Amino acid sequence: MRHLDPTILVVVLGAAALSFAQPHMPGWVVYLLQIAIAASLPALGCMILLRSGLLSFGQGLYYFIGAYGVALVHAHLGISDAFLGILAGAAASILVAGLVGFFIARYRGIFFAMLTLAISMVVYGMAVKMDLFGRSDGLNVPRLSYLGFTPSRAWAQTSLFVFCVWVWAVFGIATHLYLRSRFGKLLTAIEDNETRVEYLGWSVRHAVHINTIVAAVLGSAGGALAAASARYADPSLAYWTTSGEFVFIVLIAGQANVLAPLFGSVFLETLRTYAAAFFPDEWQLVLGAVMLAIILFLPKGLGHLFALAGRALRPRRATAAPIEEDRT
Amino acid sequence: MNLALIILVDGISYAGWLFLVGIGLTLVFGVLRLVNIAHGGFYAIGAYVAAYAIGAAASYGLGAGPQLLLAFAGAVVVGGLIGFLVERTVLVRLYDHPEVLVLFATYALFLILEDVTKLVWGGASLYAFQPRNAFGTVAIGSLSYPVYDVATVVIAVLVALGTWFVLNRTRTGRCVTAVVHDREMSAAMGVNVSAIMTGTFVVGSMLGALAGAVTAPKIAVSPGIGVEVIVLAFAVVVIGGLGSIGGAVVGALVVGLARAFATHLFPDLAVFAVYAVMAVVLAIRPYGLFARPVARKI
Amino acid sequence: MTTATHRRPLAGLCAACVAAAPLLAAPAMAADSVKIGFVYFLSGAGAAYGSHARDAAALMVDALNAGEVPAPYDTVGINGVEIEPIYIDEAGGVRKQIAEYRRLVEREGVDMVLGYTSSSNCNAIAPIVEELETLTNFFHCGNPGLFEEVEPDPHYTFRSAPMGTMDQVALARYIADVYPDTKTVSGVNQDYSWGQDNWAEFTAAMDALDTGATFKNALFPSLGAGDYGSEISALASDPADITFVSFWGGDADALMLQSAARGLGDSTRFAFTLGTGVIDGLGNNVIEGTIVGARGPNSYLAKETALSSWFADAYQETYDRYPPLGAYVAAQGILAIKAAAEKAADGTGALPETDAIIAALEGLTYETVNGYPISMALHHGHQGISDTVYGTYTGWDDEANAPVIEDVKTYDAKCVNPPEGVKALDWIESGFEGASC
Amino acid sequence: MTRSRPAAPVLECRGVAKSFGGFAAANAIDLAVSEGEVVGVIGSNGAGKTTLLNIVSGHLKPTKGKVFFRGEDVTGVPSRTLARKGIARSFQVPQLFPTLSALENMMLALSLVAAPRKSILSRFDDADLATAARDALDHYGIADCADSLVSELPQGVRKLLDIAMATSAEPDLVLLDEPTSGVSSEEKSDVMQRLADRFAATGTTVVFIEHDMDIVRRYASRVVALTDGSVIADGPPEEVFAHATVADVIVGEPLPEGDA
Repeated sequence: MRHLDPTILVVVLGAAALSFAQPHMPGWVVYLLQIAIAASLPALGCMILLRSGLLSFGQGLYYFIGAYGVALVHAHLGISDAFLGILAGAAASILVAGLVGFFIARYRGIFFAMLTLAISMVVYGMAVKMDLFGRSDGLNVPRLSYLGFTPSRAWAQTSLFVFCVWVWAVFGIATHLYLRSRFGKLLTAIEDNETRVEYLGWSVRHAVHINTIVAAVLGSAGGALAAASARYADPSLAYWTTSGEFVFIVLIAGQANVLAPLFGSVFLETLRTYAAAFFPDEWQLVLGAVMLAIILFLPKGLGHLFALAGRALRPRRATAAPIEEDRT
Repeated sequence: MNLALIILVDGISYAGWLFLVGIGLTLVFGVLRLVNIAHGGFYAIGAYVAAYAIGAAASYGLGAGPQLLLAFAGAVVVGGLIGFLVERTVLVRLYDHPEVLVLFATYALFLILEDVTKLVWGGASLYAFQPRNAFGTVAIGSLSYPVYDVATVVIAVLVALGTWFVLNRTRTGRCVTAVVHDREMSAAMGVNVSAIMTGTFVVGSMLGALAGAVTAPKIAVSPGIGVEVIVLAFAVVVIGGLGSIGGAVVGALVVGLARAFATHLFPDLAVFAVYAVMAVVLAIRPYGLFARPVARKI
Repeated sequence: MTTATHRRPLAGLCAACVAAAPLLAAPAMAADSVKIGFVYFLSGAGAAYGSHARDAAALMVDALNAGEVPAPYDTVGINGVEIEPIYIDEAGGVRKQIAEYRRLVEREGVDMVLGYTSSSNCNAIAPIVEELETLTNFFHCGNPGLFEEVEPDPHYTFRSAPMGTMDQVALARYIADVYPDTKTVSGVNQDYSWGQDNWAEFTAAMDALDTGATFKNALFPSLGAGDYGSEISALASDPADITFVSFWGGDADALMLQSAARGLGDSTRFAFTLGTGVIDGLGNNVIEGTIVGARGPNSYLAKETALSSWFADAYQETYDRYPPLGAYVAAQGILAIKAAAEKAADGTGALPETDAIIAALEGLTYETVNGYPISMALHHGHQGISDTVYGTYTGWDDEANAPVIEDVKTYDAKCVNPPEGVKALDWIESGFEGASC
Repeated sequence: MTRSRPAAPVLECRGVAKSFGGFAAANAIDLAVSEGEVVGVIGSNGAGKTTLLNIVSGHLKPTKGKVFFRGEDVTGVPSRTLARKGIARSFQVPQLFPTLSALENMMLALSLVAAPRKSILSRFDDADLATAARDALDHYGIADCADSLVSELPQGVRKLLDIAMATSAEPDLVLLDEPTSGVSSEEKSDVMQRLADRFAATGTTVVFIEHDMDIVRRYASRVVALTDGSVIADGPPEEVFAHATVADVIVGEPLPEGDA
């Protein structure tokens, strides 16, 4: 109450700045940012699961659900509303994660990773078979409308970009509040000592279950944005490499703050696009080499660079801003 | 020939291959606690080296047997060398870090190895099928199977027995088992943990390359062959229990039989079968069929 | 990369740097060249196929720029304007492909894009093509759904490659013509949309032709499965007269190899819709008696003309091998654009406006490197059709060092492609209403 | 929340037994603890003391028998539910959150077990919560260590913090597993005195396991002696210590190593 939370301030100002900057950005950059924003949400889901020490290799499942939320609401109800699409995906992912959570909430470590991977691969295996999901060819997504407002073709990209940015802002701020709440601290405490958490009157399993659902909703929101941006949804969204990418985004950027996955995601998309442009035959090699370099030389992620820079600046600012509640 | 027998034979034949593909992965996990995604890269390198060696040997007029020996030896040597380099230059710096970092390091290595094989051998397919065809076929029931495929199962059994023998009947093997059990304690007891870890990774890489070499004569060796293998190998060792040799045998049999069963009776579900079995096994036995659960501390 | 020589690892890397160099500079619009983005699979399983396509594209670009291609393509470049190629890898998933496409158009400022093999990439890119208003020719994906459902009203989107439907229908007709005693048919197809659709079209075509054939095994191994032991056992223990296969790339080679080793050729006759690709890799190890197609009348099924002979010779000379079918379709994609642009230019010496090229391309019939002209006859002139050819591989001619393909049958384009305005599968199920054979 | 019914004892175990495989860790234990009692549980290693505590605190389900808390059957009820009903527990090895500071540990305890459930989404980083946590630490005299990371704290402070967290919701029944183990002998009586003062002030019922017989003698109002999973003596300290077997087997035994 005393101070405005710096993270919230940065998110709101950043979203506003990006919204106004959009008309001055080339289309391919806009698309790249949209895809990065979309991918950062399931990565944020990975991050909040990692707060409890849980590594999910199945966030792609919710990316898939979110994307198909938009695609199927259009294909079967004829509605192309962005908000409704997001809500449909979120509702479906709450349902799925609610069920899946009963199975996975008792798993830890590599077994949590394996089971989430297996479940999402089962869904992938089904989706490539089912006409409902367009099989491996996927489904196309139309230009979206926003609560009855249908932007003209010239404004479609701007509208979608602004929508993506502010959806991220809402989910980013919500997640920030979630993580700085007592429940957020409880999640961190689970990795530290499950026994003590249980003796403090809270069920670790329920907490993990709830957190799984929250992460699922984040994943599905990202999926909806990805489908709206690419105007396409296909089963590869649930493939294990997609899920792996989300974890990697968190590794790149660290877990200090909800903004970290966004930076990680933008970095990864930029890296991929330049690697593909400069080395059409060897872009995977370049991508792999940079990944490896980050892991070897910045094991705490690129976010650690910010932390190091911040530490270097701190002595000069005697009256520092309120302490960040999220610890690295 | 009745269907059950056909499914059994197909399942076992496929299981032999799956075991060869999975054994290196499970060995490395057991000792290094590391899910090695680069395993698929070693598989591909093994296949390429073998295809190249078979071509080279054939051009010198060597027969099918020497061609294969040269191919397997070449793949194992190259795989081992690259494994050694990778462990010494990359992995060794990461053992203090969280497991997931090492996992992604191996993923990065996989991407690099993929493109390196493409740079060395180009995008077009290589072929090395002559030695497989040279051995002819054998009839099992009413169907004929290549002798080479039967031999693959034999190689898988030999590798399984060999691994078992080394781990259980030799001094080195006992050191490895000790490291698996408790790394710190083994170090305290004078086991050279670092050497054991390097050695295991090298052996794991060799086994991955060997699996590729054994497969090379059955396929068109082309880009991307390592990707599918990762997921399959993964499923096999997870079902059996990560780090358990016996588990890899059982996992290979379960997946092999499931696939053969699905192909013959529910061909639409063949792809899906592997992941479904994996999910069901994990949901019932989180640690896989064979690995012991780690005791939870209080 | 502009010199079409053998690609060596390091040479490739350097060439990549050189090709990328203009990217570092501000994207300049050079009026004295036509910038074309070429998108082929350069990594992953598709590379076994895409690498040939890129080789052919590089060869064609060099030859066109040098004015070495025979008539009717003997002008330099495209209507006298040199082609400046940019190569892009099609691997990496649809969201990456859209990013790459946007970068090609919005950053590199390409005049047109040629490429895309995967039907999911074509489906995903098509709406973006119309949005970015850049002429794009899908050189090879073959799913009828592209114009039937995804982009029913195309303007900038073209597909010079005939649909896959043609392969299935022609094969069914070929079986009815050449192997009329066929009583039973099985199928092995990769487990994704392409394989599933091909099997559906083929079985529908067999039914529509009243062949009386019944269907046995319909197997769907995963892409890149590598081992087909169970599938071969299933096929061998209950053999059908004909076994339909729509595999491509390394999977097709592996299935053929493993089937040959187990003598499956004795109990069933294979029909590979992309069979010439298997011959490319395996030569005389292909099972004799296998029915082969080439995604159109390409490769060994091409007709000898001055243009087709030039292409086969030039490819052989540059890459030391007979051109695989991927090479043919890549070359075709470029010729479609060249023919349209030169028609639109009508004698003037510059690159016409995009809309003029589009107008010329709609409904255009142009000569191709396989000797069979392609007509942009369907979907308001945006979808190509051509005659097609099937044959039966009967052995290897050591003297000519070439496969012997007998019982070669040619089917008229209008006999194996649906008429305008009718969906492919509906057309087959209607008993080929309106087909002229 | 739970209305006290004076008729029923705070804790009652009826025939509680637990076996692991073939080994009987607890054998038909009967025990009733009344409001305000401070019960010391003694016994040699493996006598079943911690098993008893694990059963009462809901960590283990008894093989046989029943546990009642204020007359309510709580057999097999999980520890988290018991914690909310008013049974708190500390551990032989302190169960803390090692990556957090002592203050944050306490804040977390307060926000989890002591605060109403609906406040879980309110801000953790809150001045009032921090003040309350500081006060709670102060009750046990460890407020000075508030800002140190748990991993940097001496063992005695850790034990106190463990107990402070367990008791943050002012429970009706406190179970302490060897509150002074690992604490240096100089600190021991200091730690026990703080605890005794604190529990006397709140009138809390306490059951504690202890190896140091001097401490038991000084602070327990009643002593229960276990051998081989059974109660062999139960009564005022002097009476129990006079019991022949207790004197021979338990008191005569030197303190286990590492406990000093």
